Amino acid sequence: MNVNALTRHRLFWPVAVLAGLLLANLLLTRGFYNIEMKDGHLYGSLIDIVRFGAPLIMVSLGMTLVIATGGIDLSVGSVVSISGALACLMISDLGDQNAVGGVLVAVGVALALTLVLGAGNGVLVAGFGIQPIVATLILMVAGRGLAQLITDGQIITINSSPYKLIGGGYWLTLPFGIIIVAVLVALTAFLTRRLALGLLIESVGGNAEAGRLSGIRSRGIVITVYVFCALCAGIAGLMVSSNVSSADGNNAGLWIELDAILAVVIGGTPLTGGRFSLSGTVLGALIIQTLTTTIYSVGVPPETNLLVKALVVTAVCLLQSPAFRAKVFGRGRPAGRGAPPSPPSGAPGAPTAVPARDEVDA
Amino acid sequence: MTTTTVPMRAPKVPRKYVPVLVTFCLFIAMFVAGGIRYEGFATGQILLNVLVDNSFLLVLAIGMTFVILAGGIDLSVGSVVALSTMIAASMLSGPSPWPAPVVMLVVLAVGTVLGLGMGAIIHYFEIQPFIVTLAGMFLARGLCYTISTDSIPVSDPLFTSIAQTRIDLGPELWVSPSVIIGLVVLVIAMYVLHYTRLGRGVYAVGGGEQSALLMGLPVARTKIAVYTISGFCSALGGLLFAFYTLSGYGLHAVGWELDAIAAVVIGGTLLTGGSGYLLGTLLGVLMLGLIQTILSFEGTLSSWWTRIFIGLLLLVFILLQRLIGWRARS
Amino acid sequence: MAAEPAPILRMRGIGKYFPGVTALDGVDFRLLPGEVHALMGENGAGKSTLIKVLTGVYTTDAGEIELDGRPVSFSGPLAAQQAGISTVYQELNLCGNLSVAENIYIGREPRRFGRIQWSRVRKDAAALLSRLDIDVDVTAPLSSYSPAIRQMVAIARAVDIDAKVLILDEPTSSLDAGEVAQLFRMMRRLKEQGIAILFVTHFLDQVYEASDRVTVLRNGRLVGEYRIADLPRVDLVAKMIGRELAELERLDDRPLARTSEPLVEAHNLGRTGNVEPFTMTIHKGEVVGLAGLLGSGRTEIARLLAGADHATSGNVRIAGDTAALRTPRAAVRRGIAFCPEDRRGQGLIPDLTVRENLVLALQATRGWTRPISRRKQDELVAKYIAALNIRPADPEQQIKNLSGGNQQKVMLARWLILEPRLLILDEPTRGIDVGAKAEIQRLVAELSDGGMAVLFISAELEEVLRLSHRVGVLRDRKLVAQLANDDALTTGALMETIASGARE
Amino acid sequence: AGCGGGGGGGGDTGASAGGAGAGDGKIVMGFSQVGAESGWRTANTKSVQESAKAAGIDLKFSDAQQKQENQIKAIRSFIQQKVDVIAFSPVVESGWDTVLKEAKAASIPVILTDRAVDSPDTSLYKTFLGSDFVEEGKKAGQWLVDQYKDSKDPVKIVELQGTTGSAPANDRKAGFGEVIKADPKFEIVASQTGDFTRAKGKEVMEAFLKSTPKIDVLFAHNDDMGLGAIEAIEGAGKVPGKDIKIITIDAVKDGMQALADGKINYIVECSPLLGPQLMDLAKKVVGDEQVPPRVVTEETTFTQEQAKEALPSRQY
Ligand SMILES: Nc1ncnc2c1ncn2[C@@H]1O[C@H](COP(=O)(O)OP(=O)(O)OP(=O)(O)O)[C@@H](O)[C@H]1O
Ligand SMILES: Nc1ncnc2c1ncn2[C@@H]1O[C@H](COP(=O)(O)OP(=O)(O)OP(=O)(O)O)[C@@H](O)[C@H]1O
Ligand SMILES: [Mg+2]
Ligand SMILES: [Mg+2]
Repeated sequence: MNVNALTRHRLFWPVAVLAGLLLANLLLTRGFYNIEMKDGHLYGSLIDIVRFGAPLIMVSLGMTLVIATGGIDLSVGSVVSISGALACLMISDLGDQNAVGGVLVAVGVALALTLVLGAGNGVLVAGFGIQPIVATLILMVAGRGLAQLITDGQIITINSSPYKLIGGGYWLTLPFGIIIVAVLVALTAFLTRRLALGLLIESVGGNAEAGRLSGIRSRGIVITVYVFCALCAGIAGLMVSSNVSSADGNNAGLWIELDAILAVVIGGTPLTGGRFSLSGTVLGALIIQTLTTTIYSVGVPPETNLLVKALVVTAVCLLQSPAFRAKVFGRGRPAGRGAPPSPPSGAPGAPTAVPARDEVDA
Repeated sequence: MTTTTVPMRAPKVPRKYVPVLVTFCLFIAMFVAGGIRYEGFATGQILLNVLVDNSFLLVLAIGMTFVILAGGIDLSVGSVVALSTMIAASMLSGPSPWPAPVVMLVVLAVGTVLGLGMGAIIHYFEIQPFIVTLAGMFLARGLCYTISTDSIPVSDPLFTSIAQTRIDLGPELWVSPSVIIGLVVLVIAMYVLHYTRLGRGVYAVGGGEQSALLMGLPVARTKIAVYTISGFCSALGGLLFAFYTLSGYGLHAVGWELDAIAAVVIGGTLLTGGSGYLLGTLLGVLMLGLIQTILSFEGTLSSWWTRIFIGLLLLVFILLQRLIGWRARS
Repeated sequence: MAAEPAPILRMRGIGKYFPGVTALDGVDFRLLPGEVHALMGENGAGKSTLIKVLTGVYTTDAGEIELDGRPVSFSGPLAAQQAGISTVYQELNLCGNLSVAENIYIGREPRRFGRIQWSRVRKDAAALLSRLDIDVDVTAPLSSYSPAIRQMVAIARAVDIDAKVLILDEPTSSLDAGEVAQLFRMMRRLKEQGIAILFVTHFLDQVYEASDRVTVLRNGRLVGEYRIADLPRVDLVAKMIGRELAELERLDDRPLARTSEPLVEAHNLGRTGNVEPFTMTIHKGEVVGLAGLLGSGRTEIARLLAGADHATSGNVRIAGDTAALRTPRAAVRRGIAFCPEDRRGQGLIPDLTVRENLVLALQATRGWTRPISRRKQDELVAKYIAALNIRPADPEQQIKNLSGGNQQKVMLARWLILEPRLLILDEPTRGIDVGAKAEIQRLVAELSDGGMAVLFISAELEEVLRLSHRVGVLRDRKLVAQLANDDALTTGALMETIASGARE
Repeated sequence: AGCGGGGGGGGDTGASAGGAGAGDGKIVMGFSQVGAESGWRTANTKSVQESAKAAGIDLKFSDAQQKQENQIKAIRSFIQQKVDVIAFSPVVESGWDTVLKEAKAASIPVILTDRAVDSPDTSLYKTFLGSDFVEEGKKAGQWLVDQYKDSKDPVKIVELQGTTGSAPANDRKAGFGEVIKADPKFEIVASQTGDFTRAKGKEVMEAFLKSTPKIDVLFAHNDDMGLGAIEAIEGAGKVPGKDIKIITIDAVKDGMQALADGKINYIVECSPLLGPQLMDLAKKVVGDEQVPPRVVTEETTFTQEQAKEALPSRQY
C-alpha cells in the first residue's frame, strides 16, 4: 500500500493523532512508557489510559450504534450513575459483601434496570416518534435524580472484592475492565459486522423510509439499539463505581455523554446517521483519554485544561477534514466531493472567475 | 387536563401551525393546573416573572433556533454566556474600568466573532458542527478561567441601573428591561426568518444543503450567518445575564446549551433542520421556566425529587404534545 | 448551410476524474443561441457530470469553458445563475419543507424595502404554474406532492429565472404526455426569444420532436455533434451504445389476460383522501399496468398493496388467504415487493455501497440473525450488475456516486433478488437509457412468464401497453376501468379513457 | 460546587411540615439550597430540614441544581409567597444585590449560610452563618508546617483541587498556599483539579504517581478526592499515611474512618450541620432580636488519635 492510499484510509488521521499525543508524552513526561509488574499485574501510564478509558469506550460503543440510526442518547451519564448506585446499594445491604452470589445478583439487577431504562428511551423515540435529543433528555434529568434517590444523596461506600474486580481488579495481569471492553467490542463487531445487524442499522440511519419499505422492522432496531446503549452505559457505571468502591449518584458519569459523542465523531461516524465505525470509536475514546491523562501528567494548570482540550479537538478535526487538508496543504483532496467546489487553482490561462454576487435581483 | 378542546379547534388552522398551537394550549393548561394547585400562582406577575427570569435563555434559544433550522447545532452558547459575563465584569472592574457602552460593544463583538469563526470552520472545512462548537465550548470556558477563576462583581452604575429598573405594566405587574430586549430580539428574529432572504435561506439550507446549493442559494453565507447570529445572541444573552446577576463567573451558565436546545426542540422545531417557528421557541422557553416556577411553589421536594419531577413534567408534556398533535392531524 | 451564429457557450477538452472513474475525458461541447440541443448517452455516459462541471457544482480537472466568448469558471450554481445559466438538475433539487411557491421564488423573492412580499410570491407562483396547467395549492409544502409535480415546479422555477442558457437534465422522465407537450410548448417559446436550451432525455421521440442538434457522449468521451435532421434514429442509438441495437424489439404480443389462479384480490380497498375504494384481481403470471394522469392515484394503489400505507376500507386476499398488510414488512413476507417511484426519498440509502443497497431487502426478510454470506452476496450482486448492465460494475462503490439511471437499476435489482410473487414497479424505467429499458422490459416479461405477477406503473403509455396483459385506468384517484390489452387497445384509446372515463 | 463531598449515614428526608400557612403563627422560612452535588451538601440539606422540623419552623425548600439563576428565581418566589425569613447558600459570591434589595423592600430578613456574598452593602442580609474556606486551607497548611518544622529537606507536595473556579477550591488553595509559602522547602510539584470526586481523585493521583518522582505530601481539597487518591497510592505499592502524608478537608465519615485507620494524617473539619444554628438565628431575626453579622460554625481539626475517639459519635 502506498503512502497516499494509507493517508486516505478512514482511520489514518485518528491513529496519527493518537500517535502524536503519545509521542508528545515521550518528550514531556518522564517514564510514560514504563510498564512494570506490580503485585502480579501490569502497571504504567499506558495501562492507566486503557483502564480509565474503559468506561468511556463502553459508553461510546453504545452511542455509536445509536448515532448510526440517526439518534443520540443524552441519558448515558445518568444511566452510568444509576447502575453503579443500585449495584452498590444492593451490595452494601449484603451480609457478606464478598459473597460472589450476592454481587452477581446485584450486578444482574442493576443491568436489568438499565435495560428497562434503555427500552424506555427506545419506545419514546421509535414508538412515539419523539426527537431523540428530547426523549433522552428526560432520562438525563430524571435519571440523576433517580440515582440520588437510590443513594439517598450520599456516597455509598462498599468493601467487596468480587465487585472491585469489575473496574479496579486484574485478571491474567491485565485490568479486568479492559477484558470486559475487549469482549464487548468483539461481540458488537460480531453482531453488526458478522451478522447483519450493522447493515440494518445503517439502513435505518441512512434513509429510514427506504429501510421501512424494504421490510426492515426499524422500530425494533431502534429500540434494540437504545437498549444496547443503556446496557453499555450500565456496564460502564459498574466499572466506574467498582473502581472507587463507591457510588456517587451525582457525579458518576457527569458529562460523559459529551465525551462519548465526541469520541464517536472523532472516530468518523457522522452524527447524521448511517455509516458507523466501531474501531474509529474505540480510537476516538482512546484519544480523549490519552489527552486527559497527558494533561494530568504534563502538569497543565487546571485553569487551562479546557483550552488544551479545545486545541487538540480542533486539531484532530481539522486534520481529519479532507477540505482542510486540501485548502491548507494544497491539492490532494479526493475529487468528487459535491459541495462546496473551490475554483481550480493555477489553471493555465486562468479564466476570470465569476464571483457569486450576494443576491440575484428579482 | 383541560386540553380536550385542542383537537376540535386544530383542524381550522393550517397544519404546519398545529405543533405550536398544541404547545401553546398545553402551556396554558399547565399554568391553569398550577393555579388550581398552588395558592397565589395564577397571577399575571408569575407569568411575567417567567419572562423576567428567562429573558437570557430566550435570547440564546432564538440564536439556537436559527442554527437548528439550518440543520446545525451550537453547543458553545452556554460557555459564551459565561465568557461574556466574565469579559464584562473584568473590564468593568479593576483600577481603571472601561465605560459600560464600550464594554457591551466589546462583549457583543467577541461573541459574534467567535460565532463567525466557528461558522467559517464548519462550512469551509466541512467539519461537523457538533465538534466545532464543542471545541468552541471548551475554548470559551477555558478563556473564562484564564481571565479569573473567581467570580467578579459588577458595580458599574449603568449595569446596576439596568439590573434594578422595573418597567411597570399595571398594578403589581412589571418586567425588567431584559424582557423588553429579549422580546425585541424575538420580533426582529421573526422578521428576519419570515420576511428576508436570509431567513428563507436558513429554512432552505436546513431542508437540504445540497439542494439549496444546486438551487443557487448562497449556502456559505447562510451557514456562516446562522452561527454568527447564534454567537451574537449568546453574547447578548451573556450581557442580559450580567444584568441579572451583576457578576461575571467562569462557572455561570453550565449546561445552558442543553436548555436552549431543549427549549427549541420542545417548541416543535425539528433537530434535523428546516422546520419550526420562533413562536415555538418562545413557548419552549416559557415552558421550561414554568416548570421551574412550579417546582419552587411545590416547595417541599428534596433535591433528587426535584430532578425526577422535572423529568416527569417534561415527559408528560412531550407525550401530550405528541399525542394531541397526532390526533389533531389525522 | 447558413452561417452559424457564434456559440453562446463553449466547452473544450473537459475532463473530470473521480477516484477510479473517468466521468469525462476531453469532451467538447457548444451551444448556439436560440437552439434546443439534446445531450444523449447511455446511463453513466457523463451527461449530468458535464452539466455539473459547467455550472460549477464540480471543479473541472481539465479543459475550459467560455460563456459569450469570455472564459469563465463558476464557483457554484449561484454564480452560474448570475451569469445567466439556469439549470434543472437530474436529482430534483428543491426543498420539500418549503411551500411550492417558495421553491419557485426562493433566493429571488420580490421585495419591497428588503421585505419579502409574500402575497406577490403566492400570486406569481400560482399564475406561473397555471400557465403550465398545474393546479396545486402553492402554499402547501412541496413534499406533499408527487415527483412529477415536483419536477414541474423545478422546471417552472428554472424557466422563470431570466437566463441566456437553460439546462434541463432529464426533465421529462416522470412526466406524462400532456405535461411533456406543455413543456415543449414552453421550450419553443423560450427558443424564439433566443434562449439556448440544453436538454437531456432518454426518449428518442422527444429528441426528434424538440431539438435541433444533438451531442452524443459515450463512456465519458465525445462521440460527436450532429444536426438532428441529418441523423436517423438507428444511427443515433448506434452512436450512443457503440454498436447496432438489435432493434427495439417488439415483445411478443402479450397474450390476453391469463385466467390462471388469482394471486392478489383487493376488495373495496381504499384510503380516505388518497384513493377511492377499488376492487382488482391480479393473477399469477399476469402483468397489470396502471395508467392515468399525474396525481391520478396510481402510486396510492401501489402503496396500499405494498403495505406502505394503511387502507381505511376493504381487504386483501393473497392466494386465497385474507392478509393484513399493515406494514411493508408484512407485504414483503407475503411475497409482495414494491419498488417506489421516489428513488432518492424512498429507495436509496445513499451512504451504502451498491452491494449493500442491493441485498438490503433480502437481508431484511431474513432478519439480522441470518446474514447472507459474503460469497453469496458477491454472487448475487455480480449477477444483477451483469444482468442490468450496472456501471461502473463496482459493487463497493457508494450508490450516491452512481449516475441516476444506474441507481434506478440497483433499486430494481434489490427487488428482483427477492423473487417475489407480486412485483410492484412504480415508474421503474425512469431515467433509464434505451438499451437498458428494453432489457428491463424483457426481464419483466420473462418474470411474468415464469409465474410472477407484476403491477406496472409508467407515465409512458406505450410501455404500459407493450408489457401489460391488462390495464387499469385511473382518474381523480379512482379506478375507472380495467381493460384487457387486446388488439383494440391502443395508446389513443387509452388516452381517451383516461380523459373521458369508463369504457366498460 | 460544594464545600466538599462524601459521608455515609442514612435517614429519611421527608421534612414536609403539613399544611401550614403564614397565618397560624408558625415561622415560614424559605431556604434555597445550592443543589445536591455532594454528600456534604446532602448532609447539610438534611440538617436544615430536620432542625426546621424540630424547631417548629415551616420550611419551604428549593433546590437550585447548582444554578445561580435558579436561586434568584427561588428567592423571588419566596418573596412572592411572603415567607417570614429567607435563608440560602449562595452558589457564587457575586450578583445578589438585585434580588436581595427586593427582599429588603419586602421587609423579609435574609440569612446567608455556608458561603458569603461579596456585596458591599451589608444591610442586605442579617447575618452569615458558615465556615471560612480560607481558614480551612490555612489550618491544613499550618499542620504541615508544624509536622516538618524540624526537617531541612525539601517537602514535595501534590495538590488535588476542587472544581475549577468554585469558591472552596479557590479559597482552600489560597489559604494553604499562603501558609506554606513562608518556608521555601515546601514545594507544590503538581496541582490538578479532581472535581471533588473520588473517581477523578484516583485518576489524577495515578497520573501524579507516574509523572512525579517523589511525593511527600498530598493535600486534597476534600475527603473524597483523598479517598480516591488513597486507592491510587495503594495500587502503586505505597503506603498512604506513611510514604505519602495526606491532608484533607471535610471530615465525612469515610474520611474519618481512613484517618482512624492511619491512611490519612490530618483532616480539617468543615461541618455541614448548620441546621440548629440556622434555626436559632432565624427565630431571633424574625423576633427582631439583634444577631451578630458573622457566625462561624463550630469546627475543629482531627489528628489520627482524635479521629479514633470521635468516630463513634460522628453523625455523618
Ligand atoms: N461523485 C461521484 N463520485 C464518483 N463517481 C461519480 C460521481 N458522480 C458521478 N460519477 C460517475 O461518473 C459517471 C458519469 O455519471 P453521470 O451522472 O454524468 O451519468 P449520466 O450520463 O448523467 O447518466 P444517467 O443517464 O444515468 O443520468 C458514472 O459512471 C458515475 O458513476
Ligand atoms: N395535479 C395535482 N393537483 C393536486 N394534487 C396533486 C396533483 N397531482 C398530484 N397531487 C398530489 O400528489 C399525490 C400523489 O399522487 P399519486 O402519486 O398517487 O399520483 P400518481 O397517479 O402516482 O401520479 P404520479 O406519480 O405520476 O404523480 C396525490 O395524492 C395528490 O395529493
Ligand atoms: Mg444523469
Ligand atoms: Mg406515481
